[in-house]
Amino acid sequence: MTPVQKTVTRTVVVLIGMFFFAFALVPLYDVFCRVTGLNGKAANQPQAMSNEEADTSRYVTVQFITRSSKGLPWELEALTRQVRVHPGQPTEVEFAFTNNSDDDVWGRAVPSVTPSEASLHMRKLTCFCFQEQLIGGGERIEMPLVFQLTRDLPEDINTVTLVYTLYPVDNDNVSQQVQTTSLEGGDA
Amino acid sequence: MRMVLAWVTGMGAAFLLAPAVYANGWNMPVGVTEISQDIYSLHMAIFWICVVIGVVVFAVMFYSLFRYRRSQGAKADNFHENTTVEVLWTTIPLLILVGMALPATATLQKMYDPSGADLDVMVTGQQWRWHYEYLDEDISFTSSMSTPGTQIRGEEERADEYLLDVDNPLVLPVDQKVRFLLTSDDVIHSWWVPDLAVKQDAIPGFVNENWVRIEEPGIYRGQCTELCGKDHAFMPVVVHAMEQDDYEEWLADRKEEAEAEANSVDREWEMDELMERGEQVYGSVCATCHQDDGSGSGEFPALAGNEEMLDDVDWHIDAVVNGVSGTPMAAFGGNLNAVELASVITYERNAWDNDTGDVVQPSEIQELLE
Amino acid sequence: MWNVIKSVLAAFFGVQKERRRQEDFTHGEPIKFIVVGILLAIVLVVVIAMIALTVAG
Amino acid sequence: MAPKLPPQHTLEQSSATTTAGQAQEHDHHHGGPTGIKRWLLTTNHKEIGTLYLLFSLSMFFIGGIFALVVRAELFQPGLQLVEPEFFNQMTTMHGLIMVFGAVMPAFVGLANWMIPLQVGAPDMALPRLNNFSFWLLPVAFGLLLSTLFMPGGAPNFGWTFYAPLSTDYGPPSTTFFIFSLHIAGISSILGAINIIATILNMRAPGMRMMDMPLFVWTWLITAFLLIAVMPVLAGVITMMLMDINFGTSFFDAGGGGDPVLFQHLFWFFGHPEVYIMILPAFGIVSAIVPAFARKPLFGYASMVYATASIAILSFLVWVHHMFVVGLPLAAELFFMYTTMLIAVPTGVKVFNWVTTLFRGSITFETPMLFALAFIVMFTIGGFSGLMLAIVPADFQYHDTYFVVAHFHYVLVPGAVFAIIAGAYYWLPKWTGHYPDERLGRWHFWLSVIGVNLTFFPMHFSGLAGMPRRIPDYALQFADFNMVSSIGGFIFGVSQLLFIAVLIKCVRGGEKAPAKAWDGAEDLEWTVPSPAPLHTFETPPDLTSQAPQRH
Repeated sequence: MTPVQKTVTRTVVVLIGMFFFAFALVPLYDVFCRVTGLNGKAANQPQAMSNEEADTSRYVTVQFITRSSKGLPWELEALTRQVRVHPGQPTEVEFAFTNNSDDDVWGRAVPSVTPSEASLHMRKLTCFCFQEQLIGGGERIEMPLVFQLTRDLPEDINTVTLVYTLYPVDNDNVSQQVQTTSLEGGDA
Repeated sequence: MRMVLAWVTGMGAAFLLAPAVYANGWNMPVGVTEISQDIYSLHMAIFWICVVIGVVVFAVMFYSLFRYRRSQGAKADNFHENTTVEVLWTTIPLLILVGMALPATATLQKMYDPSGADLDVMVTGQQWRWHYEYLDEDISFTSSMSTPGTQIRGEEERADEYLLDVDNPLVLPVDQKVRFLLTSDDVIHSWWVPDLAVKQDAIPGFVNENWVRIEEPGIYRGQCTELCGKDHAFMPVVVHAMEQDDYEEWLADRKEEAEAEANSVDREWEMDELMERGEQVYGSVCATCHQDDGSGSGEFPALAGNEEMLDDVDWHIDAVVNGVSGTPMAAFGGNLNAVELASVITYERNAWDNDTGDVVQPSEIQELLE
Repeated sequence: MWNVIKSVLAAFFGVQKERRRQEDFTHGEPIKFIVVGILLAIVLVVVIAMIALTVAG
Repeated sequence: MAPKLPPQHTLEQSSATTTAGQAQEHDHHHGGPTGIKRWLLTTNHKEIGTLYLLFSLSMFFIGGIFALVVRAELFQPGLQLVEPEFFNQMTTMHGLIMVFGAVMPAFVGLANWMIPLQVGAPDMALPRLNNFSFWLLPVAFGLLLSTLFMPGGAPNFGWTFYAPLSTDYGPPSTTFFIFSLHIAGISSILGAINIIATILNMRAPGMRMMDMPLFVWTWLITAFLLIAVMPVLAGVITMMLMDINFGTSFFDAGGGGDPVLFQHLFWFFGHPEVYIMILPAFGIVSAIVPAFARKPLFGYASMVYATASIAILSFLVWVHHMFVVGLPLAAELFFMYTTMLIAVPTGVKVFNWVTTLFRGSITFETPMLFALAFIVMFTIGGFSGLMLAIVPADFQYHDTYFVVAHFHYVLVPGAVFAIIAGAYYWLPKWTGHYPDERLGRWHFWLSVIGVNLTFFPMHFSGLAGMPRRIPDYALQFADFNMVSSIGGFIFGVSQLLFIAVLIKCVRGGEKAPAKAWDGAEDLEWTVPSPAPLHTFETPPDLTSQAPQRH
């Protein structure tokens, strides 16, 4: 190899590396967000309850906000608008999904936590937000959220807001999901 | 020579003008919150540091240009290195930077104060209006620009608040910590009021937090600052800050109105009433896309003479309440109440020679919403 | 090795005595300078990140 | 950073072998095609350089016309000339064309012309690739401009094309826009590979890295930046393409994606891109200032170090474009500190130029005028950049005209003035004639007045609260905007003088000797003016010479 060829080969290797690095950044960013709580991204997997005693010395207010989106004829309602909890204490709240249309429709609720630092300390044991849901035409379903704020929640945080935004799920994507989620999703 | 003189006069004029400019209110507003005042001081401090550095550097530069002209017989020296000078001009800027970073850090820490708020307001950006929801008060409304198209097209004289006025301003109490939760229904918007020094992106699917404690009653105006499509220039923010008593009075009125409207859902509405209310709602919510005369624009279909809509009342109601997927048409079921929805649908079915004669009653819509 | 680190630090700072620089460019192996440079860049990032995290509490 | 130093003997060997290879090709070339075919198929670095420069000049005017449409609409409040949709297309196309079509190709053109001459090489290392990478550009920008005539119009989401405005809400032409950016990106990448290969392998025997002119140095570092970030841009727009056409949801919250991720990826490319557009300008100014001060550049080594550290820091500051997206305190602080750090090496450069002037023997020919204006106005842009780095203050400045003023100060009297200065400086070498000094001065003064009238008031309108990218504005911004628009037209029209200077200079004028400027020292001034098609076919031997720069 001539020196020029050597240089070119090396540069091209770096180039290709950088192209794939850009794609690698997508999962890396996701992991980074979940580890640091950046962006208020909440976990998308059920977490184990951490066995710690509730810190009865303080209360934290947890607010629940629900938002609908265009293209999904659903309504989501937090049956409890806000609760006051001790850090460490597992709590269950109910949400009601209503499908206002006559057809069965797939959708999902995407969570966001603010302040974003709190998302690290919000453990969800059960949540409808982990997967797509199917709701029959005109049906109303209640689904629980069981969560726990860990005791190491920073002292100065005394309000945590959890927002769920409904999004339609593309029919094409659903067809592959049907076998896996229709059972739990549909009848939950 | 002439060139150097011109430069010197130019730069001199610029520096002399700077204070005049700032006295004439061309500067960043001082604002009405502690944070905005801190930011203003920070801004002025950095500005003057930059001016001083600029004066020193440019003075040396213009002195050299003037003094060492070849036309005046200057002979070039040959030096090209001096470790002492180089160490100095690396170290001194570093120290100045540390000096700037300290107050900036302190202000920033103050802004990230997570302590509890007295009032929570959810701010939702929508193409091209803002939706406000008082979380603890069960009040929500949409705030759209009220400057008429005739002023924009220059057919009418422009008002003082041209482009900066809305139908429903956000009303906030003074001396209370108000927390904003910001999000968006479509693209990224950014909610900004310069006097409050709050600028925060509203991102679809995510929630951002910010807060303000306004010190003086008044009307504060701002605009969306993130490019959000064609009417980006036309989604102003207006905050009306009131004393606590006035705020509570406003709140009570607002609730009463909402209650009255809620109670009126069950009664039979007259066509005229619905048309009147509908025109109002249409102007504030629908007209940015479908135009005042229902003629539509670009990807937004005309409503005047729209057969799909006029032939099928149920389709029309569904489109307004739940949106039309695959199009920019948003779902208004969550934003507008039954009366507003019924009246705007009635209005659309009868305005601009649509004349279907259809009357959609609020009670029908209410049933649908439940 | 210490000399390499000193030279790279000097380069980070942007100032280096002419005589030292001549030495570096006549005797040093470039790869050493590059590796030390990258390592020191990482150290710089970590230091700033630590400061930011400490200040943010 | 420590530069790579190939041992002396391999260096000589390598340049010997490559020149042999080149010579063969040149023989072939002499009997080659003529007329249009000659320009289409040329592999000569000077001809390709000329093509790049002419392409960039035409893009500069097209992008300039778009800017004037914007300024004309903003002359008064209200909507007079264009609809908001078209206004957004104009701001978007202006940004894209100026960044990717005017500034970057101009620097590549200058590199093509001057780097082989400055390092004593007969041509670029990969002449055929060079031809290919140029001809990709007209294709890319032809495609981009054609979107203006497509249904739904051209891209209208700003040159930063934030998702979801560009993905879910973009016009149908977005796919073509992505494709054209891909092609332009490939062109830049190939150009960068070629430049790196030339600089590393084809220097004249005896020229060490630390002997290279600063234009070569800054371009070497720029080329590395291009290699590192253009693939990231390619990745981002590929993800966009997939989101739009193949149902993925990288940037769509509804499908588990994140619109903010788009901004992180974009600015991870975008911030180094900003330096790609300014580092070669530093190199040009560092050549011109010593030449007209007749004194060696002060602090050559620290200039190289400063360029390298700016390049490294440019990878650590991208978040300063997105301070208001909602980030944790620690992130805001980290990126504020790193951004402020960039002021140090940038300041060092300005101090070095000023000190070069000190006790020189200075004359004020047109290239020097533009270079001096660069130093002053780039520094002003640097100051506003420093102000923007202060996070709390940035909350007020962000996305206002203050930002527009800032980046136009670094890009117009910054990058563009440096390119123009470089053109005036090297025109005698390209054409064999001096550019008309009188016209040049007119061009200079009108440009300086135009630029400052256009962009200085933008600081005020921004501070007073005018957001970016709006076709209509509140009444208190009217005066500033009127001044800006008048300035914009003065600047735009005065660039026609530049065309006049170029045509006049090609056709005739005062004959220039090989060393056209008496203070100019680099290798390009040892070949005749105009530079013959083939230069340095026998590389100049610099081993015996005393080191050039110390």
